[in-house]
Amino acid sequence: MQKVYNTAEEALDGLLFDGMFIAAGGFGLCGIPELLLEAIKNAGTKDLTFASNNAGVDDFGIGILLQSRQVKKMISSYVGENAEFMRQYLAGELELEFNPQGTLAERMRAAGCGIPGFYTKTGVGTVIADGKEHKNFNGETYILEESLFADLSIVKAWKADETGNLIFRKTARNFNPPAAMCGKVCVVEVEEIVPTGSLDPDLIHLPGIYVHKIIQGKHEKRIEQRTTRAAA
Amino acid sequence: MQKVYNTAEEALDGLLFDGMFIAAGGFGLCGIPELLLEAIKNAGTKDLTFASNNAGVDDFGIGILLQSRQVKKMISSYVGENAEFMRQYLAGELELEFNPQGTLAERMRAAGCGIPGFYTKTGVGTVIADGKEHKNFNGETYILEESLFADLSIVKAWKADETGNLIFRKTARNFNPPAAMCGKVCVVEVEEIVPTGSLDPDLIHLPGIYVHKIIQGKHEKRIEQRTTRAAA
Amino acid sequence: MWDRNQMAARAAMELEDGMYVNLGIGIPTLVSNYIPEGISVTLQSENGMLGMGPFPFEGEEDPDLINAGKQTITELPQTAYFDSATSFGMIRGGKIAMAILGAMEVAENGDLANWMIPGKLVKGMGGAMDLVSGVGRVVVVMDHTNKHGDSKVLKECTLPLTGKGVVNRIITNLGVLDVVPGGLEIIECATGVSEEEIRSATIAKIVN
Amino acid sequence: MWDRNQMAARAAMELEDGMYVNLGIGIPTLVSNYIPEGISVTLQSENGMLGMGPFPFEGEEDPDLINAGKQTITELPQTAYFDSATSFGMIRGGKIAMAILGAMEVAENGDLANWMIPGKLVKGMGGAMDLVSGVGRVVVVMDHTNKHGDSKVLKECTLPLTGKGVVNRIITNLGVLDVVPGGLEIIECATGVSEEEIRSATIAKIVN
Repeated sequence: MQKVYNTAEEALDGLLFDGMFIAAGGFGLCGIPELLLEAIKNAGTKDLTFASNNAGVDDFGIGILLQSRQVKKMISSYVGENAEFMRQYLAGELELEFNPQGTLAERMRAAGCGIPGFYTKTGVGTVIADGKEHKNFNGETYILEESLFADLSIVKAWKADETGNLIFRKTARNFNPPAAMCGKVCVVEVEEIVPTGSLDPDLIHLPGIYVHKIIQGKHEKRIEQRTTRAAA
Repeated sequence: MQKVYNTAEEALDGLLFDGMFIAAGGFGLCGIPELLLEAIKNAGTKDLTFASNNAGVDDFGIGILLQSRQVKKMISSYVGENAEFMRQYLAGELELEFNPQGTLAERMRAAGCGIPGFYTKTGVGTVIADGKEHKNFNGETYILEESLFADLSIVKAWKADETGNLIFRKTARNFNPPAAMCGKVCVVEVEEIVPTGSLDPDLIHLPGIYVHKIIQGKHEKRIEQRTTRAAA
Repeated sequence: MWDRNQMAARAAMELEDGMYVNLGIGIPTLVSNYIPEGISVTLQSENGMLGMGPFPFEGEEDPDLINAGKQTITELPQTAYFDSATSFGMIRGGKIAMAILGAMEVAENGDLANWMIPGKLVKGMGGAMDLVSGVGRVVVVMDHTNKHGDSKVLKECTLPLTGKGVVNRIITNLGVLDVVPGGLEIIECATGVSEEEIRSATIAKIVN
Repeated sequence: MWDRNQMAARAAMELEDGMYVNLGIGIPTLVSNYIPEGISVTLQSENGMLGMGPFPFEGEEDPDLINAGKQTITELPQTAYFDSATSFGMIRGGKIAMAILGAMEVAENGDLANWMIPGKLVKGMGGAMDLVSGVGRVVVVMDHTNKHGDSKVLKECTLPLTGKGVVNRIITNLGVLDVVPGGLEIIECATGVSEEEIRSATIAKIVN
């Protein structure tokens, strides 16, 4: 069973359709599946719904799909870095569902774990709770959040072996594991594919069972806020 | 803030009380907190409720606390390896709440993650579903399972650094991370405490935030079913 | 009539290349001896492992490396370890394509009983309830009748259920039956067994 | 009156040895410059890191290592990385002892608004709602009044809430107030500020 593909285009072949729901890993521009996003732009797939913590910036990440008007709806916790997003949203051209960041991550993880709904205190008493079932546990009020089942997961990892076992690097891990879990199919881009057997079985971040297709490619890995301290 | 203690007795000092609820890691005899269980036996704490996948064997693991009649109730998925357990249970001396194994693990993880309840398909249409809330999601029936909030977590890991970052080894990981998450206080026994900074930050299985006290000790690590194949 | 190994060999024909599979204790464990050539499957052990290898050679047993039956095992190049919450997350989430497991009783509607005999056997369901309700396909491998000669393929289960309407296929010493709308369908007869013999050993309704 | 750095220094006095703390963007970030001697705290960055270190030296920025404000940072010997579901699991589960964060408005019942100005600011709540409802103790650090001189310490918030009844302590340029039954209690006045000045800059009910 071959999971390794040569290009993002090949890996996505047959998986894309208009109106589909895609879950994407990444936080800001860190750990985003930049090659797969580029390929989706080139494929021209329309009316996409994205579950992704952020919407990229104007010319990188999901931002490139906003520019090309391929996105119908975003499910995100924070979209403040994207002027084009704001313009389309305020013009009523884009739907937006804000999720608290932890609720978004857990809705993805829960879908991958066969849990269709869970209770959380996050958002109780705020607009986030509007219309949601409220329930009392041990004297406190919680709201029901439903899971996010995606058609496709697109994920960026550091290394993969040929069976899809994944290793992430530092804070580029972020939403990638939960996003990988919640899709019917999961396509992963990595910086390096290593031979099966060269990763320590104790140190796999995400087992290959969650991964259906893998590509290796060159990543720009753009930095959004370059912040430094003075030399000592 | 010192997390390292010299002995299991010292680490547990002040944490034990009659009638308390303890979550324990381990699967069968693999990865069980054997030193902490021994110390609880020596402390003589009574009327304990244990959430633990198994109940050990007659003279090892939680079995030693059954022998000494310190256990009031077990929340487990499988207790078939323990004759004394069976005797006490059939004699009505011991309460038993069977949980499907995955439900047990998720109830622990959920408690540690601030989720008081979640829905699962596991057990629908069986005795496990009796008296539990049923709910329909996307045309399928699920039951509500509530989380397990323990007074104390006892856990076995392979290595810890001095801040409590933990590494487990092979299938001895099992219930230890979810058990660690669900207690008000978590005490961990390891085979080796290494200096802070000697573990790769990308490869920590359980961050030190979950760990309050650590001891290093010598482990028997008994094998329950020694199974081998003929030499080639 | 098939023996234990022939049943396991027949069950192994259910496997497809690239599948992630969970094998139960007993005859299902033998399935791994009959994986067809050219087919690569990854075995999950629900105590926290994908890529379960064979038993170790004597002297190489590792107390930290056991399967869900608590037996010492080995790892493979593609092995990955994880905790129990993650393990059952992938089971519940349908990431495991198939479970092959034993049973005490199966009913014509796919009900399965394999964990408890009231008043007699109180061991617990372990991971069986999670597996049968979570994985993509459930294949039961068992003797068609119990030691008293009574059918284990019933109209309704008499024992407490492990799962309701969860079984897809039943492989017994007499043959192969599928759970279909309205009852069971005979798919295949074991060597030297007639359809009539399967029918007479089966209480469940057979639709073909 | 305290400036930004003095507010941060005052907020740093809330820290206790061994605490796991989450610092928000803005003045709260400065708190890490004033951690009292002899006190060791571990900073969580909710994008998946415990043990957040200082900004990198020029040329040592790593695109894979950022904080929740998307700034490049560094790691420490005790650092551990994890995914977002785990990160918010520990936040929601109360494992983080304290969050120190900014606010647009705080009400006398502990309500907090810091994520949205309808029709004007549509950026999102990020992790703020999870933090304020999950962590052990919420300390708000903000100017007592907005740029028009209007109090930000109100009877009721006018903006959409981030959390209901979640704030424990408010540290402003004028002083320190606690949320207590019935309203706010003045705990401390900033250098050169009188209780009277705090009262007149506060719309919320002050109980002492």
